[in-house]
This record gives sequence, C-alpha cells and structure tokens, in this order.
Amino acid sequence: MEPARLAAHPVGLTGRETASGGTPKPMPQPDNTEERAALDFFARKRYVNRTGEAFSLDIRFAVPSGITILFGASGAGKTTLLGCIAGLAKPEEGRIAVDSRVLFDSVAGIDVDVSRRSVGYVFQDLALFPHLSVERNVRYGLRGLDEAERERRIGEVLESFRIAPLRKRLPGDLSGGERQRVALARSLVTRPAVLLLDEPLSALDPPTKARILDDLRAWNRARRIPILYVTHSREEVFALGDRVLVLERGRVIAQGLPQDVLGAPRQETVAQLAGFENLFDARITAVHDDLGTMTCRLAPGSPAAIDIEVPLARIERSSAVRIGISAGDILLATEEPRGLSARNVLRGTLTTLEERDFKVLVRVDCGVSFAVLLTPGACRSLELAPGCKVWLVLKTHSCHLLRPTDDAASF
Amino acid sequence: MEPARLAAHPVGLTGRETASGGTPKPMPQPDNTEERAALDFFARKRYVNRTGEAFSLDIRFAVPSGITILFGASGAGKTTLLGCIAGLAKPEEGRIAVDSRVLFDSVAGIDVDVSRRSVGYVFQDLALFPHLSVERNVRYGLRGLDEAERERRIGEVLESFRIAPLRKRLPGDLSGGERQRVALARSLVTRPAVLLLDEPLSALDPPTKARILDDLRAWNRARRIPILYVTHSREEVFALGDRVLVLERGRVIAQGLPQDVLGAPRQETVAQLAGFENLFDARITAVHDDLGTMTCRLAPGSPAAIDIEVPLARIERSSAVRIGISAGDILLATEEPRGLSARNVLRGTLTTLEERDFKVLVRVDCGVSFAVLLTPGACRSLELAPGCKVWLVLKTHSCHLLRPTDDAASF
Amino acid sequence: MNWQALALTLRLSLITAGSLLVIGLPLAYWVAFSRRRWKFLLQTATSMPLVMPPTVLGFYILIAFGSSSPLGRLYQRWTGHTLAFTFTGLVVGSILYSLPFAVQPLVNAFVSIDPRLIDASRVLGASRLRTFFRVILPLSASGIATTIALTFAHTFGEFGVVLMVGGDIPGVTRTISIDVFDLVEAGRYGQANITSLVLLAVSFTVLALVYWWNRRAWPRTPWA
Amino acid sequence: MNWQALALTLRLSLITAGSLLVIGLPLAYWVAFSRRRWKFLLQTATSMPLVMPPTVLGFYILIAFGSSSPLGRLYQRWTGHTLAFTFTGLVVGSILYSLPFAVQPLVNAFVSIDPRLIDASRVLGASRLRTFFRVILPLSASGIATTIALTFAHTFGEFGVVLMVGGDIPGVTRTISIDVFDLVEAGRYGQANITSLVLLAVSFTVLALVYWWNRRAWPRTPWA
Amino acid sequence: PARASGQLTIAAAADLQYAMHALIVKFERQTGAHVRLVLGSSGNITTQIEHGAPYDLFFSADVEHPEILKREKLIVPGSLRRYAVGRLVVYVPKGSKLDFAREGLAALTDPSVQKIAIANPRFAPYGRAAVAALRHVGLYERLRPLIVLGEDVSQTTQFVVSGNAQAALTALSLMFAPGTRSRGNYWIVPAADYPPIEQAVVIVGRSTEKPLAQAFLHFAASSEGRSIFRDYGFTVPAPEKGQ
Ligand SMILES: Nc1ncnc2c1ncn2[C@@H]1O[C@H](COP(=O)(O)OP(=O)(O)OP(=O)(O)O)[C@@H](O)[C@H]1O
Ligand SMILES: Nc1ncnc2c1ncn2[C@@H]1O[C@H](COP(=O)(O)OP(=O)(O)OP(=O)(O)O)[C@@H](O)[C@H]1O
Ligand SMILES: [Mg+2]
Ligand SMILES: [Mg+2]
Repeated sequence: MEPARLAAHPVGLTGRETASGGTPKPMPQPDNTEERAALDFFARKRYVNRTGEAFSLDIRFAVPSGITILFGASGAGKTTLLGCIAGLAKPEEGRIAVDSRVLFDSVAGIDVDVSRRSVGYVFQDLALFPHLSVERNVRYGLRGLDEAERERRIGEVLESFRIAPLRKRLPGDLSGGERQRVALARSLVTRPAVLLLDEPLSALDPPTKARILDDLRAWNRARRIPILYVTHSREEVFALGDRVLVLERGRVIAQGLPQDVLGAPRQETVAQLAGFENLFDARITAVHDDLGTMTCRLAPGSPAAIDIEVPLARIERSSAVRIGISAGDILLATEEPRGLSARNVLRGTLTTLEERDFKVLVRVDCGVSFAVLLTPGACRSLELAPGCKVWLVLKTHSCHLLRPTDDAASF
Repeated sequence: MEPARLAAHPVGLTGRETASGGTPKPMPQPDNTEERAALDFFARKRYVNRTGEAFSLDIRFAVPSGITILFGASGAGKTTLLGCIAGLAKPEEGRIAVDSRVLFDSVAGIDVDVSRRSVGYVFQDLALFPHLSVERNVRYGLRGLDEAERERRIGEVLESFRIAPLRKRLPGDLSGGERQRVALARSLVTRPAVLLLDEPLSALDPPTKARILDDLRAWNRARRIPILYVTHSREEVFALGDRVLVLERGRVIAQGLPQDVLGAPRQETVAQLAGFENLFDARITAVHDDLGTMTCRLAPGSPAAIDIEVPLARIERSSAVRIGISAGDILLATEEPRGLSARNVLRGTLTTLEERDFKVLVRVDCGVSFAVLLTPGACRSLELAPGCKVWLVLKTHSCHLLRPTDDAASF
Repeated sequence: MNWQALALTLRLSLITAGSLLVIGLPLAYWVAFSRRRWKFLLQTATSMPLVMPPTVLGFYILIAFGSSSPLGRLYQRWTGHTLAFTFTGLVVGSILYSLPFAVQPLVNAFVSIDPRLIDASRVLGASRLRTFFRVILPLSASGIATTIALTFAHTFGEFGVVLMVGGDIPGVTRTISIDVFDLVEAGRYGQANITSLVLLAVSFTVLALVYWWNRRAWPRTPWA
Repeated sequence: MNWQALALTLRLSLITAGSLLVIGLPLAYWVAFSRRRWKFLLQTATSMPLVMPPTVLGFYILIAFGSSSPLGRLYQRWTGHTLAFTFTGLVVGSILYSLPFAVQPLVNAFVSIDPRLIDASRVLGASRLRTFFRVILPLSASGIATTIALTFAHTFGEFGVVLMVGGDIPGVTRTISIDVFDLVEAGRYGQANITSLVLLAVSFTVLALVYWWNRRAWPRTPWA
Repeated sequence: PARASGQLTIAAAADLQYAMHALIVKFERQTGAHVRLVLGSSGNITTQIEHGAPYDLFFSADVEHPEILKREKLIVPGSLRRYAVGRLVVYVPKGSKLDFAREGLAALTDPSVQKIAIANPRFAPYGRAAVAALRHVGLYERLRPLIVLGEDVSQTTQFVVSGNAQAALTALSLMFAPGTRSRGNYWIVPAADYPPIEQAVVIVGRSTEKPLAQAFLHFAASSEGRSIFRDYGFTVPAPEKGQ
C-alpha cells in the first residue's frame, strides 16, 4: 500500500470555499502525533442463525493510517468487521493490531477489553444515549482531562459539526441528520487511535455532508490514524478514500486505490458496486499479442453479436468473460468518426434519452444496448433524439474484463 | 403543478438492463387503480423544547400522484411533515387530504385514526418489529385477504426486494441494508393510498439501490398514488422525482420539477443543497433589457472583480445578489475560443486538479476561483496541469441568480 | 404431607396469577400510555394492598364480603351465600392481595417498548387492540413472566388473607401455606420442614419454568 | 395512634428499601447480563422468600439467628446477643422477605435497555462500572422506582416476619403493622381503622412521590 | 347453604389442637360423623363467625370472645359453656441451668436469661396470665425489658425452640408437641399465681348441624372427654348443671 495519493491535496468539496458567510471552522488540531499508525487485521467469525444459515467472515488485510473505505453490498460483513475491531464481536480466530498494539490475538489469548481499545465508532444505528443531552453525549467519552480543556474540546467539536445550538437537547428531540452529527462528534472528541465510521453521513444533506467531509479530511491529515469508513456512496469513496477495500460475503474481493479498484474493477460485483452501467456476457474470439489486445464478442451466439477490442489479459481463447464499460467512458458522434486512435467504433440507433442530474443518459442499440452518459449541452448541440443514427467510440482501455463471480446476484 | 415529465419514460438505472444473470422481477402489479389520487397538505405545528427553543412547521402544498421528493437540510422538518400525514404528529392547525379523503382538518375537527389512514411509511429509523421474522414483519399489515393471496403478495414483495432468503430471520440478525429493504417491503405490501419514504435507501449499495429504484418507479407507474420521498441524494432526486419540494426551517422554499428547482435554484440554500459548486457574491452593474441580460460584477469591491453576463431578472441595478454556477456547466479551453455564442469567456490560471469519481475537478483562478468539472479524457487530451493558462466559457443561462437567504448557514 | 392442600394451593395460585394477568394488563396499559397527569396516583393506589398487614387486609376484605357491606349483600342476594369462606372468595382476596405485582412489572414493560414500534404497527393499519396483542404483549415477555412469577409465588405463600377470608376449611380454603403454618404452630417441626420443602420445590419448579420460558424470548443482543 | 411505631416502621422500610436496592442491583445485573445458562435458576431462587408464609419464613430466620445455628452463634459470640428481637434483625428479616421485589423489576429494566447503548458506552472507554452508573442505571429509572416502591410498601405492611423476628418490642421492633394487627386481634376496630388509614396515607404519600419522580424521567415518545 | 349432613366443622383456638385431635378421633369412631377442625386465634375466629364463617362449634381459648358472640346473638342461646382451664408453664431450652423447682419464677432473674417470651397480653389469655404471674412474684417490672411478645402461645414457644429466647411463659397444652418436647423442658407455674385461664365453647347460631354439635359438646363434657382435656394439659372444672 502506498500513502494516500488523493489526500495529498485535499481541498474542500463545496460551499466552504465560497464567499458565503462564515469562515471555515477547522477540526480541533491535536498536538501532532507523528508516529505512523497502522491497522493489521485478520479474523474469522461465523454467525449461525436459528434458521440454520451461516454467515462467515474471513478477512485479512493491513492498511496504513488514513481513510480506508469499506465498500460492499448490503450484508457483505462490513459492520461485522468493524465490530471485530471494536471488540464487540469476537472472532473465533484472528489477530487485530492497531499501530503495533495487539487488540486481539486468538493464538496468544489476547482480547483487550472494548473500553481500552481507544476506538472511535459511529454505529450504523448511532446509539446515542437517550437520557443525556447532546453536550453530555459528546462529553461522555472524555475523561482524565482538566475541566477547561474538556470544555474547549467539546465547544470545538460542537461548533465543527454545527450542533452547538442543540447542545441542551435530548437525542429524542433531534432530526435524523442532527443525530448523526452528534454521533460523529461524540466519537471524534475522544481522539481515538482508530476510527470506525459506519455510514456516518448517510442521513445528511449534500452541503452538510461536504462540510463534514472537509472536517474529516482535515482531521485525517492532522491525526494520521487508521480510519475505516463504510459507505455506499461512490462520491464519498472518491472524496475521502486513500484506499478501498471491497467486501463480498465476508471476504475481501478487491482492494487498492479508489480509481484502481472502482475505476477498473476486475470482478463483476465490484463493477456493479462501482456503477458500471454496461455489463455484457462475452467470449474471447481472438488474441492479438502483438497489438496488446484481444477481440471479444459481445452477446455471443445471438445474431446481433458484435466484436470489440479489449486489453490483452492472461486468458484463454474462447473463454466466457464479462465486459464492463462505464457509460461516461463512451463517446457519441452523429457523424462517422474518422482518423481516431480508438479501435472500437460501433454503429447504432439511439433508442431513449433520459435526463438525470445534469447529465443525459442515452441508450443506443448497436445489436446490444449501450448506455452512454452525455452532458445536456452536448445533447442539445448534437440535436439528439430517439431514432437518430449514431456512432459510439470506445477506447480499448475503457473496456474492463471482469472475472465472473459465482453468483451474479450478490445477496 | 404539471404531471411528471421525467417519469414519462422511466427506464431502469443500472445493472438491471444489462445481460447480468437474473431477469428483472417486477413489483406486484395491482388491479389498475385509475382514479387520480392527490395529496393536499396544509399544517402548522410547533415543537417547544425543554430548552425553550422552538421549531415550527408551516407548510402548504398540493401534489398530484407520483413521486414528490422532499429535499432539505438536516432538521428542516421533513420527518415532521411525514408524521403529520401519517397521523403520528398532530398539527395545531391544518388540513390534510389524500385523494379528496380528508385525513385531518382542524376546523372541521377531523382527525382520522393513524390505523385508518392507509399510509405506507418507511421510518427513518425503520422500526422493524424485533420479535417477528422478516416474513412476519412483512405480513403484519396484510389483513382481510385470503391466505393464498396473502402468500402470493408476500412472496412477490420478498422476491422483489431480494429478501426472500432472509424470510425466517429476526431483524436483529440482519445488516443495516437488509433491514431497510424489509421496512420497504413491509410498507409497500399493504398497497397504501399514500406512501411516505424517509430516506429508505440510504443504507443500500448502488446496485441494490438501482434495482429498488426501478421497482419503485414501476410501482409508481402502476399505482399512481402520491409518494413523498425524503432523500439527500441528488441522484435519487433526478432518478425518481416527478417533482421536488424543498424545505427549510419548516417552510417550503421551493417546489417544481427537479431540473427547475435544483437545476436553476433561485435560493442560495437550494443551490447549496443542489450542489452548486460555484457561488459568488455579486452586484448588478448594468441591465440590458434589449439583450435579455444583465451585467453582474463578481466579488465587487475587490481589485480582481470580474464582470459576467447573466439572464435578465426583475431586479434593481446595483442590488447585491448571489450567483450560482454548476461546475459541470462551465466549459474549459486551452486556446482562446472564438466565434462562440457564449458571452462569458474568462481567462484564468489552472490552480489545482483533483480526480473525483470518474470526473476531474479543476480550479481556475480568474480573479475569483471557479470550480470546473471535466471528464478524465478531456483532461488528458488537453494536457491540463496546474499553472496552465485556460479559458472558461459560461453560457449566460448557466449563471443562476439566487435570492440570498437570511442566514447562509442553514442550520 | 397434605396433598389436598397442595393441589388446592396450586389451583388457587394459577387462577389468581391468570386473573391478575387479565386484570393487570388493561390497568397497566392505562397507566403506561395514558396522558393524564394524575395517573401516577392510580399507580400508587394499586400498590396499596401491599402496605396493609395481610391479616388486617383480610379483615377488611371480610368486612367487604360480609352482610354489613352493600357489595357483600348484593353477592349474597345473588348467590345465596357469602363470598367469604369459599374458594371464590379466596381467589378474590388473593387477587386483591397480589394486585401490586400484577400492575407494576407490566407498566415497566410497556413503557420500555420503543414507541416507534407502536407507531409502526398503527401506521400498518393495526388497531390499538391488535397492536397490543401483536406488538406490545410479545415485547413485554419479561414483564409478563415477572408478573406471573410474582403473583403466583405471592399467592402460593399467601397466608394472612387466606386464613382470614378462607377460614382454613380443609379441601375448600385450606392452602398449603396454612398447613405449614399450622404445623409450625403445632410444633411439628419435622413435618413442617418437609411441607416447606415440598412447597419450595413445587413453586421453584413453576417459577423456574416461567423464567426459563422467558429466557428463550427473542434476544436483545445482536452480537454473538 | 402509635406514632413511635409509625416512625419505626418508616425507618425500617426506608432502610430495607435502600439496602435492597444496594443488594438487588448487582444481583439483577448478573441475572440480566450473565451468559450462564443456569442463571434463571438464581433468578428463581431470589423469588423463593415470596413462596413461604411470612410467619414460617420468620420462624426459619429465627432458627438461623438462634443459638442452634452456626451463623447465629457466631453473631452471638461477636455481639453478645442474638440478632432476633433487635432492629438490625428486623432489617435482615425484611430484606430477605422483600428480596424478590428488589431483583425482578431491576432485571426487567436491565434487559430492556438497548444493548447498543452499552456497546456505545464501552467503546467510548467507559468501564463496566461507569457504564452501569452512567447508562444502565439512569435508563432503568422505572425499574428502580418500582423496586423502591414495592420493597418499601412490602416492608411497611410487613407483619409475619417482623412479628416473628422482632418479638413486638415497643420502640425497637413494634411496627405499625403489628400495631394494627394487635388492635384488630384485640377487637379494637375503631382504633384499628384509624391506624390503618394513617398507615395507608403515609405509604400512599411515599409511593406517590416515588412514582411521581419516575414520571418525570426522560420521555420515550418523540412525538408531542 | 347445602352442606353434607353429618359433617361438623369445629373452630378451635390453637392451644387446643392436641386435645381436639384426640377428642375428634374418639368422637368420630363413636358416632361415625365426620369432623373438620379449623385452628386459629380466638380473635380471628370470632371475627370470622361475625362474618358468616361456616363453623358449628367454637372452642375459644378464653371466655371473652364467646361472650362477645353471645352479646351479638350469634350463638345458640345458652350454649356458652366453660369447658376447661388452661395452665401456664415456663418453657426453657434443653440444657438450661435454670432451677425453677427451687427458685420458682425468680429463676428468670438469672443473668443468662436475656429474653423472656410471653404471648401478647393485649389479646392472648396466656399473655395476661403470664403478666399476672410475674406480677404476683413481683418480678414484672424488673423483667419487663427482657420481655418479647409472641402473637400467640405457639409463637412464644417458638422463640425458645429457635434458640433466641431463654425462657417462654406458655401453655401446658403445647408441651405435647413433639418438636417442643424434644427441644426443651417445662415447669408448671402454680395455678394460684394467676387468675384461671378459663376457656369457653359455643355453638354457632347459624350452624346447620346443631344436634351433632350438641352431641360433640356432650362428648367433650363426658368423663371420657374431660380426661382427654386433662391429658393434654388442661384443668377441667366440675360439670355445670343443666348443660
Ligand atoms: N447476529 C447475527 N446472526 C446471524 N447473522 C447475522 C447476525 N448479524 C449479522 N448477520 C448476517 O451477517 C451478514 C453481515 O452482516 P453485516 O451487518 O456485517 O453486513 P453489512 O456489510 O454491514 O451490511 P449493510 O451494508 O447492509 O449494513 C449479513 O448477511 C447478516 O444477515
Ligand atoms: N420532539 C421534538 N421536540 C423538539 N424539537 C423537535 C422534536 N422533534 C424534532 N424536533 C426538531 O424539529 C426540527 C425538524 O425535525 P425533523 O425530524 O422533521 O427534521 P428532518 O427534516 O427530518 O431532518 P433530517 O434530515 O436530519 O432527518 C429539527 O430541528 C428537530 O431538532
Ligand atoms: Mg452494516
Ligand atoms: Mg428526518
């Protein structure tokens, strides 16, 4: 693993840098802890249900400090993994160390008590103390500090998460997003050695989310502790993640930099998670070692089958594969393009046109149906409408060969 | 209000249309209820806290059947609004009618019992019955049907939400996303007259979310009931919403079609919610009635102030305004563009370059700093790097005049 | 060992516990969910039988059953005999005596239910009654177990009220606890010990079953 | 009206209720949170004092206090007198007698706490003890109120055990309930009625205060 | 109220239980009738009869309670009768060094005696007798701090049985209990030291078995019955005329 590439120039997302009202409030900056913290994780854990089904987690990974995104379908085992680190779930077997401090080791018989693990954990269901005010919830984890310092820290974090006006309220009187911010504040204020965030921003509106992401990035820069961050939002992955860990059914199926893992997924499930709009069954029909490409037939067997060129891979001729192509990587032209470096130019008919969030999703039938993402401006200037004859241009490297997973439906 | 424009050709988002494994499973299709249902809402409600602060909701709106997105900052009153419709929160004053059936009327003294309102409600905190299996949770609301029909419906909905394998489990043994799907299934299976969804997909991974959005769209097409859908995800707004209602501090501050409201927001808070990356303080310096534009000085007062053209609006010369521009609406060129229809061409220096989720966010200093969104391909072909001299092209209609809100920080 | 008395006591305890559940549920429901400001007064009132010495309580119950009270007269006119010194009278007395244990644990169980679940049930079209039986009751398992256990045990060991109201008539109102009492009074300590042990064993078994059943209720800890 | 007895009873009830809270909390904690499969047996055992007729229970307590029991001898050697017929003895007897009410409501309160809150507390670095005092206890307010109310009331009306263990010594072990009983036995019904009323009034006030306090605990309904 | 005929329900004061058991066994054998025995304190039984208890006969431990019932006209007129006189004993645990044979009640002043149990004199006849006896020997005021009260004679005895009191002033009739006899010794207090503990019996007015009740009373007053009372610790007065 390399140190964070993205976090090297982390700039605020939105809103904050604008000229709007208040100045950005930085997260509390602790006395610089320069040592390099890291998380070394290995655990096996099984659940067996009343109904006899079993879920088993079997995960091994090591990450340096910084934000690691946990990505995976619902039920993949993300929360269970966090539970193992926090000491709330006990693996049958495993070894978990944070910054060379062993928290759990089934062989050595080490199982550090939950309360001594110095873990910051924002639960998926928050678990705010219903009988304590916002302020007292946040204060809960702060001990052994003199009163002034404690007040200072609490004041800072309440400001930072914009919940200072709610400080006297009970959690029952807060909205969902307000509660989420309190939970975040509560876990950060203790300055933990490892931070576990289970979808901490899911109930927040974009501007609030952006501001808190800024704060988290700043926090991460200042503290350099391992942070595991569960999210289903691709946006958050790219905005925050130094690296991604993709889980499926209790296993790590991919890990690395966000753009490597999600930008060029090698498993179908990852591709689905990453939002590859175009996924095709295909068969390798020719291998061109000299060109560094292979020819691949989409929808083999069907009369409408088409061939495209894909990057060379260690794979047998006539193997069944799957091809994933991001809708944003496909170029569309209304006149036949010439003199292009791209090898894949497909002719087709525009079938539907759908506006989405400042983008237009266009479907083009080239034998198989492709989804193509365009800007509204491009759409207008090309005067696209259903029925148009169009050409699609696919760069070879935009065609991702995916290992089919055992079962396409991942849950 | 007009009937849905987007839902006119609603096509699945991702994943489902691909050749991947399983065939799409449609939502249970009820006997066609053709009558036009509608929601007519007016309510005033106040919370006064122990701490003396008050929150007041004062909302009036009417929507036809179809999906209406509730959009608004954390604490804006979305959940409270849904509570009023469901009968869980009692307005001090108001009138709420679904499809001309009056559920609440403070003047007429009508307050239909919660259980008779035929409301489907997915709570923000789900509220699954912890002692009932998934299947029995889903069955809970189904009464007065013969056994076979009930089984059929349950089977269908469990399949549809991919929770059939979990049917015997208790909610405590489910992951967060699994729970969310159960809650959705439970509220849809009763075929309610109005559907209230409070962030029902926040804990789901993109492919699952896409599938469920497809199902919801199909459901919506088939049933034509009013659906209020709370979300913070812009993507969901555009994927689902026939219209949007933006709340702020218990008031409706904007409503209409998603692209009208979020694409051309007229309030700063809406702009923030909609994710306008560029927001500037500005002053009108000239009004060109003939051209249908006004000249607007960004960062007035500063030596680096720049002028841009914006669409004409009913506003006084030298008024202070705010201008919002979406980063995706700005074109970038490395050579000075000529012969363009666009009136705003700004010269600047590229300062930073940041990859994000298959997009690149570029910052350009033109006196004030602009955020510009590009595709990675464009970025590469233009050989962009910090320090480059570039030109920005802004179409007049991409510059949105915003009414400043009282307080920029909306919470 | 007086098996007849044991059987009688078991019957009395079970009927009393059952009746108290039936009486306690609506009472507790009201105390738990009513919005009245003075509801804590009713709650207090249900605890009052505890405060009286049992024989004194029995004495007052006897008076209430007697022909000098309107209630007693009404019953006598209706059935031809007094409630006192009958098994039914014993049941009534025991119910009064153990009332506090029936109400309080149920109230606690009810108030600790997440109100969102009740909302959810109502929104799903369930009436208050259905909500009660399908959500509130199952989620109050431990409160119900406690109510059954405490009322059963209290009646099983009941003595003062029973003696006064029942009149210690063999086969009709002589319970096992009176039997033990008589044995101790009579200085037959050996027999008293045996009877005490049987009494303990029987009620231990019953209570253990109740708590064991409750132990198998749905689990609250999501972590294995 | 025997004010001395009333004061004595108040003192006894308060001390008993307080002691039982102190004893009941750890016991209930263990029953609620232990993973032992047989914990329901302990739970059952704590209910056993209820099952014995109070005078019989008192008799056995008396034997345990007496010179024939090792415990009793130890105490006698240590203090020079028997535990019986002293206020301390009365407290011990009352504690045993009301034990079931101390444990069960607390167990119920504990098990109904969302375990995630306990997890949250532990993750935030709180020891089990701190978690207990800062999270579990405050969230068990209604269970605690019930425990206090029931143990207080039960001791207030306590009679069989007190009589047996205390020996009815004025100012030392003569409680107000014995006083009422004596009055009834002696056929002084007028005085008995007055004393009963005072007894009811005093305990009603105390319990009403307890329940009223509990009523003001943090609210569970998010909807106004 | 319908009750199986030939069934007699007798309510008796607790101190009578051994005597009553013996009487009933004999009576049943002779008449073939069935008799149920209900034990309780005289006060309780009186209250119960006042409220309609289905008792036929009431053997009290005193005369006051039957008199109350008589005043309230709840008994068969003329059925009140004194049937026995109770006797007070001092009961001490086995191995007690107290020598009552030599010192009489004064032995209670021994420093080893820390607690003396008596029945509650407010309503228990033996309690009143105990106080009278102690007064008679002039020790009441001195021993008063040591006195603990039992609700009835049985409890008074139990204070000694359990090893918490060093002496109890109780009824001779209880000394026939196996558990009591095996755990202690007793000394009979001279009858002259206290007013006689007269005990009376009545037939309850609403009894449905009056002839059988009469028969039982006859049997109790017969020489066989009287000897049973004597055997179980009572003095029996000469038969009254006309009953
Ligand atoms: N106590 C339990 N008993 C049995 N199975 C369980 C238990 N807890 C969780 N599971 C199962 O283990 C799997 C992993 O659950 P986990 O909560 O870790 O998923 P997740 O990745 O966090 O999912 P989500 O994104 O939906 O929150 C799921 O299939 C779930 O059903
Ligand atoms: N019981 C209550 N007492 C006082 N204030 C309350 C209560 N419930 C909610 N509020 C306040 O009312 C406002 C609206 O709450 P609501 O839950 O409707 O917000 P929301 O729009 O759903 O927010 P979110 O997106 O965070 O869920 C918030 O400021 C909240 O703090
Ligand atoms: Mg999870
Ligand atoms: Mg909400």
